[in-house]
Amino acid sequence: MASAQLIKRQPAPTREFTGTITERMPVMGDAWLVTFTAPKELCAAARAGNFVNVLPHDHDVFDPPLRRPFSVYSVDVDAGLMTLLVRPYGRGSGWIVERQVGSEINVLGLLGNAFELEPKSTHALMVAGGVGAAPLLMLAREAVARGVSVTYLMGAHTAEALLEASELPDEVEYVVATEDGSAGYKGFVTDLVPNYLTWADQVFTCGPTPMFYSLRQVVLANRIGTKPPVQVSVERTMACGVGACLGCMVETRRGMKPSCVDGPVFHMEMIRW
Amino acid sequence: MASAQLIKRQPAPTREFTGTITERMPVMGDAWLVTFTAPKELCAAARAGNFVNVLPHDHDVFDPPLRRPFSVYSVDVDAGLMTLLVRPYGRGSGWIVERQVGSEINVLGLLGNAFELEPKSTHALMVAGGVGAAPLLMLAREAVARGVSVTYLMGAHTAEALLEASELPDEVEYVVATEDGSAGYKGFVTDLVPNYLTWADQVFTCGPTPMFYSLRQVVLANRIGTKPPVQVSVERTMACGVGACLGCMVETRRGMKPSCVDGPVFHMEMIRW
Amino acid sequence: MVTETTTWKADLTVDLAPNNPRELVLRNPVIPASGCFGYGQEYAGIIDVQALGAFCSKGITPEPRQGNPMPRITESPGGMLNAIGLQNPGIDGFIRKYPPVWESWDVPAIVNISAETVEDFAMMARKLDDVPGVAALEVNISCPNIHAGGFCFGWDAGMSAEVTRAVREATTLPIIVKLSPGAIDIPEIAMAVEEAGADAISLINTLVGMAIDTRTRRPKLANTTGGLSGPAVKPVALRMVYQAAQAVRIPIVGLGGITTLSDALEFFMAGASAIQIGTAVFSSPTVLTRLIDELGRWLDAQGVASLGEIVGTANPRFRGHESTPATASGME
Amino acid sequence: MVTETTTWKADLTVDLAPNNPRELVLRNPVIPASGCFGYGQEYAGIIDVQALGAFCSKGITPEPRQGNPMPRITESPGGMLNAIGLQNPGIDGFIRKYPPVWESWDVPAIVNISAETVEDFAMMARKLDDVPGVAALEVNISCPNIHAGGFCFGWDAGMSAEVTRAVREATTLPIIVKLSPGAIDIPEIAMAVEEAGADAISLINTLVGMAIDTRTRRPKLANTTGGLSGPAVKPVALRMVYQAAQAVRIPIVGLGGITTLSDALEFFMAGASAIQIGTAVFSSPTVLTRLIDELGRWLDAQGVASLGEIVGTANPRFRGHESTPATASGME
Ligand SMILES: Cc1cc2nc3c(=O)[nH]c(=O)nc-3n(C[C@H](O)[C@H](O)[C@H](O)COP(=O)(O)OP(=O)(O)OC[C@H]3O[C@@H](n4cnc5c(N)ncnc54)[C@H](O)[C@@H]3O)c2cc1C
Ligand SMILES: Cc1cc2nc3c(=O)[nH]c(=O)nc-3n(C[C@H](O)[C@H](O)[C@H](O)COP(=O)(O)OP(=O)(O)OC[C@H]3O[C@@H](n4cnc5c(N)ncnc54)[C@H](O)[C@@H]3O)c2cc1C
Ligand SMILES: Cc1cc2nc3c(=O)[nH]c(=O)nc-3n(C[C@H](O)[C@H](O)[C@H](O)COP(=O)(O)O)c2cc1C
Ligand SMILES: Cc1cc2nc3c(=O)[nH]c(=O)nc-3n(C[C@H](O)[C@H](O)[C@H](O)COP(=O)(O)O)c2cc1C
Ligand code: FES
Ligand code: FES
Repeated sequence: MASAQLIKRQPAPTREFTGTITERMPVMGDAWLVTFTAPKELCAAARAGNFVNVLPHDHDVFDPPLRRPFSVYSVDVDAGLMTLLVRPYGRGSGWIVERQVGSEINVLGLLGNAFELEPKSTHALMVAGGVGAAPLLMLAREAVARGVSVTYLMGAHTAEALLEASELPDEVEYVVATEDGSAGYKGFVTDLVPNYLTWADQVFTCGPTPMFYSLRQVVLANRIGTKPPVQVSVERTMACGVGACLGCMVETRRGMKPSCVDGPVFHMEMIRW
Repeated sequence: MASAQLIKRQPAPTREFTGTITERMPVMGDAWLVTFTAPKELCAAARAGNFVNVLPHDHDVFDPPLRRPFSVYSVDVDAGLMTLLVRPYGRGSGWIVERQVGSEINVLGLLGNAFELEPKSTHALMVAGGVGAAPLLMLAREAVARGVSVTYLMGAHTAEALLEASELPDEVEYVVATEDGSAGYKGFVTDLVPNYLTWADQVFTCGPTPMFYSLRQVVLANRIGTKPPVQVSVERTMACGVGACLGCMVETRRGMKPSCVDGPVFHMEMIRW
Repeated sequence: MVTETTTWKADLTVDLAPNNPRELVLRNPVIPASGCFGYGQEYAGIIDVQALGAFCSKGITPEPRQGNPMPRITESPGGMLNAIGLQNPGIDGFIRKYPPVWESWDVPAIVNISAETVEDFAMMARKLDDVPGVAALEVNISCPNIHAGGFCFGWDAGMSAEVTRAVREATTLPIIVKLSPGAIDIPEIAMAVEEAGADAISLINTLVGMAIDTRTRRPKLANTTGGLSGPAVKPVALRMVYQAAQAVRIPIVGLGGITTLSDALEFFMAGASAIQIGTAVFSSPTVLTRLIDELGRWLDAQGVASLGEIVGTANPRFRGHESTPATASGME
Repeated sequence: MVTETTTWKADLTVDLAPNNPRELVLRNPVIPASGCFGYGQEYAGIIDVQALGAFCSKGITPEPRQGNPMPRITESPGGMLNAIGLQNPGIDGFIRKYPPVWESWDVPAIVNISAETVEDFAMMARKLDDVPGVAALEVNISCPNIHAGGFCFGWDAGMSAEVTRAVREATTLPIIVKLSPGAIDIPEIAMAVEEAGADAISLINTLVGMAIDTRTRRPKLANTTGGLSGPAVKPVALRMVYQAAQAVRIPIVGLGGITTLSDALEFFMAGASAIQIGTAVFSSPTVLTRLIDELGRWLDAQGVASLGEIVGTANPRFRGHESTPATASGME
């Protein structure tokens, strides 16, 4: 049974490269879409769920030392451009969103595995929270391209923090929830999930850890047997990003696994919560 | 005899303040004139030789930790603006010249003593090397305002690294030397000094340490007795800037003295070379 | 970065010498560290020194010292190295020059003392015992013991206790013994000085480091090695404070790299009753008053009535709030 | 940051085991540090691993280890803290899994071993003695000796020598003994392991530190304390390498915060014959090949024919080039 496995990393090249920022666009309230030049081979190989590690300091400054992981939000293969969705949170993301167009950033990627859309799947449910919208946006585009019908649920505290509907393919059914009721359903996005569990062949999610917990409750309480299976993209502090430091582990039914190589995407069942 | 004393720090306020950069102007080849907002009381109190210590990192970054000292280049008291002449050299100055207009910098100043133009002086010789031009430019303006005739000698490796004559008051006789002969005398600025030693009542200098040594040789070999007296602004790595850490000492005939309080300006005779 | 004076409800006061009749009550727990605040006057024109919890003087020695040749300081990633060499006027010159000024200040002055023999430590303590303007002593045991071949007092529990006992017998002033991070077993040293009569301990002093100028191929410091301080050492300092807080009941003054409110809170939660700020004062003198302000407002926001309530909260084996006196046997 | 392959004239080769028939000749002095390069394969797709001087494996233990609970890493100013807990497949699983891969690689693989008893160190050395694909051992004595109440082997000269001697007797492989920065007297430890038969020493391992999450009021690492590494520790590491280079004649592998060419040169000038790069590999994997490149070009630019000529040049009492064997009595 697929969900008892780890999700294999697709053969994707990993390079350390310097990209030049070509565009900065404010989105989702306080977040930014940061676009930079990237090797075409990487853009072409990128799959939804893959991430890159960005060096959050200038070359002659030693702080903060560790790279920050960001999911690939979108790529333009022909132009050789990669876009990340970055919400300024602390020292690293704050530095990144302050980089102006024309400045360079050092990037390590592609890293990690990708969401697995099973060949026989025809209905895909995506549940996004905050910047978790990034990998799922890319997944929605992949799914639509494969003729899969997609429902994209997104939750935020208020309307302006939501992903713009225009970012998603027209084919996608976009349903939103806000805690303050300023848009769509008033409450948590996970409240909407039960309505779609019979409809969906697969569920994909990415968002803050608390969201995972409630999603898991809702799914276990409402689905039939182990259907639909759920794939989650998890967050861990990382150092190397390539499985060398063993710092970003997720405790799975197969033991401690580095989320930078055997993740960030895991079958929900595989994770010891 | 004055030159056997330390030069007292004039009563100038010291504040830690955040200035907003209002202008960046490229000068002297690779250097920049950086102008920022500053408390008017400080602009009004600033004298030639005084310096400020600039914090060379963002508030949530810990490297590089130590402030960098920069001589006051000019002030606009009415507008509450202070200007520094910054040559990108390493980590600190490099960071400072990259700050864009509108960004904030944290400044500690006024610090240090000032050049002392004796009341009876009518002829002042200034010998500038590189960014040493900064405090001497301010001194030239003070001197001219007091009706003192000023000869300003400046040396650089090539023409474009020289201070623009237009920066100096018209009354100043500006004589330049370049190592490559691309402007003025071909050779070291110190070669020009002997011609002015009988003319000048006082000599003021600021520049790289090697320049001090040759200037000292030239002066000792060519002046009559102890006339004219020479005041030099020296450079030391600093931590506190206020005489608290005892890290920036200059060995004087009165013992080890902090150059941030009893300097940066010293009578040449007072320094044990 | 200029602090606007705000008010808060939380109680920030701390007594660093609860077992000493002469006590050492601070109106707040923020203290500039020795060697980073001169003798107080240097910063009097920049911040309100009397708003501080207390301040530590530069290290004072039995005789006047010219200090080390230059260069004395250099920068390192996230920190700095210093080899000042304890330049100071000596105990007698010091007593003539500074305490008279401090006497009129409404803030406790802590005198940091360094010596190379136990006798000299005691001699200085005796001379300072009843000097008006001196509130307490900080005993810097991170110095070489010339009778032990330059082996540092603070690396050995026996020698650390010996110095503490001698100073204790020489003065009734509150004594803060400042530990060296060079020691292998911090809890052992901490317990030894507690039993020897220290009213409080402070830690850490600098780590020994060096830097080389690759252009000249010579050490950057004339003294070759120097003391490493600043944010870079914070994790080591915090770990040692955490360990010491599991070993002794006397108040602990934590220091080492503290720059932000979050840094300060880490030390309080590890078990420090007060903190010292060294290198960060160079980066930003106003950090001192700003931290007091931010701390008061943070406690109010958390609904915590007094600072003491958060001390040791991240340290399960914190002994600071125990009522029975600590003994070596009292340790597991 | 991508290195363009350039050529240089200077000789970068170094032998880390000149007194050992099995020798350890590196084509250049740049080695990724243990725990920061996995088992080599992790970086094989990113940089040319066979262009390196050598590489160190993750620390291997007698039995398989799951490692510590999460979180295992956190960031600190200019550095990082780690408490991985030596997660590894154990000596037998390791021997089955990795050396066979390395055998086909044209780069020396150094196996880092950790144990809690002298016997276990010897046992692992014996098992590795003739495993194809294994070029040398790095003995990590920064681990607790369970027969000494968790006191770290590397803090005591006697215990350090004991481990070294046992490993020496168990294998003819080149042995690099990796010293702990927790020791008070580095020269004493260095001389002890040299006399006990170490072919080379490497230093430093991590300093013990910690960090607290002020929101949860709990240590950021599940293990409470962790090892501090990165640029922050460089001055301490450089000082210890400088001291060790005045004490022993065997080659020294310097590490601790090395990130730039200038950092690397500081260690060579202090007396290191080779360097290891740990945390900086996380920041930039290409730093490894870039440093080799920059070093070669720097030596050419300086007109220096071989790396050896700059080793120890900033260290007046550097003993590495002495011809007579070192003895404790040989020290002043
Ligand atoms: C696989 C993966 C993909 C990611 N994709 C994205 C993305 O597409 N867009 C995006 O904006 N971010 C993404 N992140 C998160 C990102 O890597 C950083 O963790 C985040 O930007 C915060 O880093 P910082 O340097 O700003 O904060 P830091 O300065 O590192 O953190 C400040 C403090 O907050 C804590 N902290 C850090 N991150 C969080 C958090 N997420 N929640 C709660 N506390 C935290 C830290 O422990 C620290 O104490 C991803 C993370 C992973 C592992
Ligand atoms: C009183 C005073 C006034 C000053 N006024 C000015 C001014 O008006 N304009 C200006 O541009 N600078 C001025 N400086 C110099 C300035 O403070 C910095 O030292 C300079 O900008 C280099 O700092 P950095 O951070 O860029 O280099 P760092 O990164 O600090 O230095 C890089 C390396 O170069 C070495 N180094 C640093 N400075 C020098 C130097 N000057 N010569 C040789 N090696 C050096 C350091 O030791 C280090 O190894 C003044 C200094 C003093 C003490
Ligand atoms: C320039 C300088 C001078 C110092 N002088 C002394 C001293 O005289 N006595 C002492 O006990 N500690 C001295 N210290 C150590 C500090 O008091 C403090 O213990 C150390 O710097 C760690 O704190 P920090 O990281 O906040 O600076 C000095 C530190 C610096 C940076
Ligand atoms: C994540 C991580 C894991 C480590 N694991 C080991 C180990 O297994 N064995 C060992 O001897 N050292 C280990 N170290 C220490 C490093 O090898 C090195 O001694 C230390 O990090 C200092 O070098 P650096 O500052 O370049 O990282 C580890 C360090 C890190 C950061
Ligand atoms: S980040 Fe190093 S193993 Fe995942
Ligand atoms: S910089 Fe501290 S005394 Fe001058």
